[in-house]
Amino acid sequence: MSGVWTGDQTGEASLRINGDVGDRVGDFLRYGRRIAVSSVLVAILSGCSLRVLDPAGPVGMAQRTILLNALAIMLCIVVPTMLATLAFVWWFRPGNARAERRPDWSFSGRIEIVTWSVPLMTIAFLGGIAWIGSHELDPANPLPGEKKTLEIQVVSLDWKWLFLYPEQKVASLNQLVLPVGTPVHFRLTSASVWNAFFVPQLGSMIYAMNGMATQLNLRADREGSFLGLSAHLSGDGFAEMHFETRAVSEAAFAEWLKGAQASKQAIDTAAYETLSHQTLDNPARTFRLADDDLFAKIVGQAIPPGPGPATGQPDPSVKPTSTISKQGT
Amino acid sequence: MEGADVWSSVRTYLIGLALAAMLTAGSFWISSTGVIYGPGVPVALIVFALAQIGVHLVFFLHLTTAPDNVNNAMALAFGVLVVVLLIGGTLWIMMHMNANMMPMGAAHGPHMHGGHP
Amino acid sequence: MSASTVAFAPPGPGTPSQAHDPYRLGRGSGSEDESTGHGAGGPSPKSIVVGFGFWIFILADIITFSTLFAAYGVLKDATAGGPTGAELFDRGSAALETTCLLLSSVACGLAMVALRMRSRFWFQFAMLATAVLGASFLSLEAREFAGLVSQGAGPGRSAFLSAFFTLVGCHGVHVTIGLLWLLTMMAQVAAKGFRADIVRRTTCWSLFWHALDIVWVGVFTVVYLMGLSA
Amino acid sequence: MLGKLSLAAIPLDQPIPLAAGALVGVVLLCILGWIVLAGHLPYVWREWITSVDHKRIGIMYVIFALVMLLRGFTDAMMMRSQQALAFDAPGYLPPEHYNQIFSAHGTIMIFFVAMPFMIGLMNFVLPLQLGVRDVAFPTLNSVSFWLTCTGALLVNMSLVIGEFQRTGWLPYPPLSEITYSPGVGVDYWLWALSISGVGTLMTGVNFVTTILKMRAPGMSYLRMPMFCWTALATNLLIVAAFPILTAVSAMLILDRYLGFQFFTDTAGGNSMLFMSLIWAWGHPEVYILILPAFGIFSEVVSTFSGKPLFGYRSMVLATMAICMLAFMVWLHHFFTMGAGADVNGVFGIMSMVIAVPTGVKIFNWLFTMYGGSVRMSAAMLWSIGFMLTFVIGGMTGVLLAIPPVDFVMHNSTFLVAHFHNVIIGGVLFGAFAGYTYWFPKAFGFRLHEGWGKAAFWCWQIGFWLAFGPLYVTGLDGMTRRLQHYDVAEWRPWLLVALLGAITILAGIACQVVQLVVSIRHRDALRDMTGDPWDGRSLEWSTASPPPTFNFAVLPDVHGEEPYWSVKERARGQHTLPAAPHYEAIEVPHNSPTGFVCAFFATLIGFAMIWHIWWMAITGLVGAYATFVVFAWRDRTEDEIPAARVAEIDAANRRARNEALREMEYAS
Ligand code: HEA
Ligand code: HEA
Ligand code: CUA
Ligand SMILES: [Cu+2]
Repeated sequence: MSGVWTGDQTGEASLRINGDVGDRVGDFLRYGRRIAVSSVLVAILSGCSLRVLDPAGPVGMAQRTILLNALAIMLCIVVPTMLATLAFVWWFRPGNARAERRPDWSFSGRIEIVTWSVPLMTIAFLGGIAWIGSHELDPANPLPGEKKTLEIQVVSLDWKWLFLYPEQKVASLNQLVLPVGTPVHFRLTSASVWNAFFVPQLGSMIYAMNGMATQLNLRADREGSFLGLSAHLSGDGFAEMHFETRAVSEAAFAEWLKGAQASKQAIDTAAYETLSHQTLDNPARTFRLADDDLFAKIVGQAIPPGPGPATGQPDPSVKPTSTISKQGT
Repeated sequence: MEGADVWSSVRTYLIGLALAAMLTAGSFWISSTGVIYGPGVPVALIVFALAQIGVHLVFFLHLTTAPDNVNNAMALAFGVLVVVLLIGGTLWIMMHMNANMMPMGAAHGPHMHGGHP
Repeated sequence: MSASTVAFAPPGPGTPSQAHDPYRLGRGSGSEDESTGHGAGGPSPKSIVVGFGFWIFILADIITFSTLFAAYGVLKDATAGGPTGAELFDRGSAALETTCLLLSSVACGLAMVALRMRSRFWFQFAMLATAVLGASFLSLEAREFAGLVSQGAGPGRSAFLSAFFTLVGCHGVHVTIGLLWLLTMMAQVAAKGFRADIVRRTTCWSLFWHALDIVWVGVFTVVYLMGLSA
Repeated sequence: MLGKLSLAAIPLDQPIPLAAGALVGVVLLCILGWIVLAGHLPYVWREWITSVDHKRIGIMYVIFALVMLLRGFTDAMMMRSQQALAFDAPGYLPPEHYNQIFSAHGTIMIFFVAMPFMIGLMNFVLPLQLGVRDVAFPTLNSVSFWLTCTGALLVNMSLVIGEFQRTGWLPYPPLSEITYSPGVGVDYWLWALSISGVGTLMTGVNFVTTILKMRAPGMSYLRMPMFCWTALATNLLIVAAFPILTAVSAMLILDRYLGFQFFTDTAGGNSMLFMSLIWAWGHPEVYILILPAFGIFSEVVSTFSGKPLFGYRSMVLATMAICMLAFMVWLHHFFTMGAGADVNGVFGIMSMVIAVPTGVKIFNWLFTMYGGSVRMSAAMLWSIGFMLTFVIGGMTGVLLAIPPVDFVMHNSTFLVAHFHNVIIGGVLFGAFAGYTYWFPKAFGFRLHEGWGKAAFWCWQIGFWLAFGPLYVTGLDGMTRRLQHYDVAEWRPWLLVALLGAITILAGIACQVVQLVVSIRHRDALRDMTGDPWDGRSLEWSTASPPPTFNFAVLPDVHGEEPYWSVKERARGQHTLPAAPHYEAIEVPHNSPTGFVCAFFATLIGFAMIWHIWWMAITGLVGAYATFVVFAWRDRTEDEIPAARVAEIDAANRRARNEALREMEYAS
């Protein structure tokens, strides 16, 4: 089979081959090429828009940089290692008369020094990055910013997220609204089991745990709607633990606050206790925050933890399925 | 087994008993008097406990005289390493965790260390 | 495969003898198919192998205990408003328990001396003494536990008490198993005498018993004495 | 009378697990029926179930692992198809079922596939490589195996009686506490793992003792084959790590059964403690899986390159370094819990340090090939595939070990891709390499090479198709364990991943065909000499399959590659060494102890899960009685007379002599 590649100006390549077998092969190759090109394009395009690689704030940005740096450094060793593997296998194949065989060669002090020191040096460097990075990017570190830090308290419930804005006296269910450019300090806890609070485009995640309060500092530097979710399995409704994060202008944020403060629904201990039952499909809602100490009470367990599955079966301990009520607006 | 052998074995156990009894009594005594500087008591207790464990290993478990005791001692060293890493690591990690997120047992209200008051 | 390097190249399809295929299903009997290795020279004699294996097992057991110690260390102040160690523990009973165990360890050592002397009488006597001392330890501990539970300081009261009961109770369970094993060995020696495998097993048991004493040193230091002086 | 057990426990409303369970049951019954009807029962009982021969126990472990692989793979296919369907839709698996599936998949794959596979290979190979007749405690070995079976049986029972846990493969409290998981699922996990964990611990004790105390005369530490070293490290890890698992499981059991407060987050309980302790076992566990694979690759690469292992002492050092470091990194599984910068930093750096000894190993395998004559058999293909795949998985592991990076990658599908990358590309490829490499030793005939290579390519390509996309979705913020999702960008990648899993299925099909074809053509694939690959260590110096006693006389070891030097000498002198002087050999009597123990353990486990207290007590008493009966036996050994030994060895010597002569004709 003989064929010649001819590329034309438009970048369309065609293959001239003798006979119809060749034609069919040519068709196949042309089609395959188009698929390949388009899938590479898709990959590159989506590569640019992958959430973790497309951060909207300083924390995520720093993490992306560290990730890409570390990846590049390690690829410098890993790729040559892979190439050397292929090269050695190929060159030292039994049939290669030109390969020099040394069937008894099993030690070289110099090579041993290299095999230990190359990864050691890489790790020394990466380790430095890791040490500095974990201090600089510790979730508890406050972020700089001209604007005053916004306090938000986060409670993960079965299976929804509750965001309390204690200073603004509002609360929001399954929707996190942030003003752009303002550093935000989160305190997180859980009403029952663990969850992990995560907005990929803002950076760091952190666990939310019952009876404890963790901290996280983030900042959104551009407007937009970002995916937020739980990264830690929390039971049957876990897949529902996603929320919209909206980073909005100051003005829009003030507007939103005003709307929420005027909300008919208020949240206090009693309302919270109702919320702490297991429910699915909770649309975003806003409340007035009627109890300043709500978060402290939840963390200090002055309010009992969420009750878990209320089972409707004759023998609850055999195969409990939560009787999950759908919560409407 | 010869009579002398028997006696020397028995004597080993008796010496062990005497040493262990002394160390135990010492521990109990230290923890109950005010002679030792209060915060130093746990340190003294740990030293006594380690000494007593040594006595038991030597006089009761015959670590030093057992056949093939190099292997036994190596295995023991590995075990001790793991025990130290496990207990030390867990305490260290959990101390930081608790400090950072307020143990739930605390009677007083929430307080947090780290960046924010 | 290049023939030049292969010394024992497979002869290719031949007529394999069935006798060469011991894994063939339905082949006749043969207790000869089981094997152990105690050839002379290389491998250690059985007594050393068994002792060493048991020593490794004891190290594993000590790691179990160290996990419980770690949990106790983390939870010792998590009293959830309930009683603390200083309020609950009794130095006198801890001292008594310690004495029982220490003496039983010595009695156990003497039993091993009797074992080496092949003296049945002294062996059984020392073992019995060990058993009595061990049993007294257990009854003291049971009394202490019952007292705590009746005061409302049971294991469910607080994480501290959970950790306490588990750590000390786990040691108690080990002592119980040790006692059961001890009695079994007494019965075996009575029935069969000092046969090699029985001697090996009894030696293992003594290692176990002494190791429990070492764990107890940790328990009375960390739990009782530190708890009381805290 | 029956505790919590009632008819309601049978999931009549869930056809999928019921059908799956029924299928397994029917298959088991058919096999059992065939064995009984064909009159094989006495044989199977005498020669396998009660066997205490390390070779047979090893083979049973591997068969067991392969069967469990099929169960784990079924789960994997269900997850991949669910995620392919469940974009903006519920898919076909409701969450309470989906959550059971990934939990069961992880549990089965780690505990009942990867570990038994490696333990099986170690069982079979270790005594042969060490030049001895069996492991240190043959009967205990059988107990270990059967206890592992008990664990697997309980996990599979949960398909049809009750449910399995829905908390992920590790039962994190408070989700796994009785309040949030009132079902029996978590109890199944706890008892199954506690029981099989005891078995594994016994294996660890057994093998450490075997390696340290039972070696052929002259085999000093630095003459042991690499696989023995990695096995030593693995078993030290088992001995040190499994007690931790047992202890945390016990604490969770106490919480769930007796209202203790270890991890409840109320009354002072602390769920973070569980996380810390379970990973203090969990991280060493992953090196328990990978280290034996490293040993297998060392043997395979050296054999098929026709060279001694390069940098042997470096390799020993690296292995032992990994063994120690394994206990210093466990916090990297919960960087995002908020321990603070110092703690995160220290554990992050310690995690990365493991890349150094691992890298040393990779480079030394490279130089083992350098200057050799690299024969591309199927076993070697798996090894090369490993070297190309594992470095990527290791690299993503190091990425995850950088705390700030883990803050955005933790529990994402990127993590899922990382660990499948090291587990499939490392552990499974290693297991398959070992399976191909030692199969002829176990059965006397080789596996079909062509089908083996086809399986390799399907696995290699299928792996990248299945898990490459998960790296991408992980970077796109997708977390693991999602029963459904409504992010359109993830969909195409998950479809590709399904395609990958199907490709892997093709690989598995190739392996099944390979096995069938090889058995049918076993005469053509027969290996008479016991040395089909031109091997270098002692297992190749005895017949295939090896006689009961492994070696007619214990080999005398004079160097690092004892068999290779013997072979060289035979080549030089054109004859085998003179026949040795044979002596009678003592072998242990086979014993049903293991099987009986496992029976009582199953009883105890099942009874505890369902709160049937009388049954649990019966089981305990039975187990104790077994111990006493075992201890009371008078005759524990049989003798094989010297004449019989000579006769068996003569056959092997004849075959080898023929091979030698044939080779001389050829040259
Ligand atoms: C040893 C470990 C192991 C192995 C081998 C695998 C193999 C595979 N796993 Fe893995 N997986 C885990 C360990 C493993 N997994 C763990 C621990 C988890 C976490 C669970 C949790 O979240 O809690 C997980 C979770 C997990 C998820 C859940 C992701 C999520 O959280 O959303 C998915 C999804 O698709 C998945 C897919 C697969 C697939 C497609 C394979 C397949 O590529 C591989 C399947 C192939 C086989 C099983 C081989 C079968 C081979 C044979 C039968 C050989 C026959 C041969 C002869 C007869 C000679 N796995
Ligand atoms: C066999 C199993 C196996 C192996 C070998 C590894 C190996 C490694 N793993 Fe992995 N890991 C798992 C199985 C395994 N892992 C599993 C199952 C989980 C998830 C459990 C769960 O949550 O359910 C996990 C999770 C996991 C996490 C937690 C992530 C999270 O939950 O957020 C981390 C983080 O540090 C990590 C790191 C590493 C590192 C640094 C290595 C290193 O050992 C890798 C070293 C190897 C190399 C680096 C490649 C070769 C080296 C060179 C070519 C030299 C040059 C290279 C450099 C200098 C970089 N692993
Ligand atoms: Cu989104 Cu359900
Ligand atoms: Cu790890």
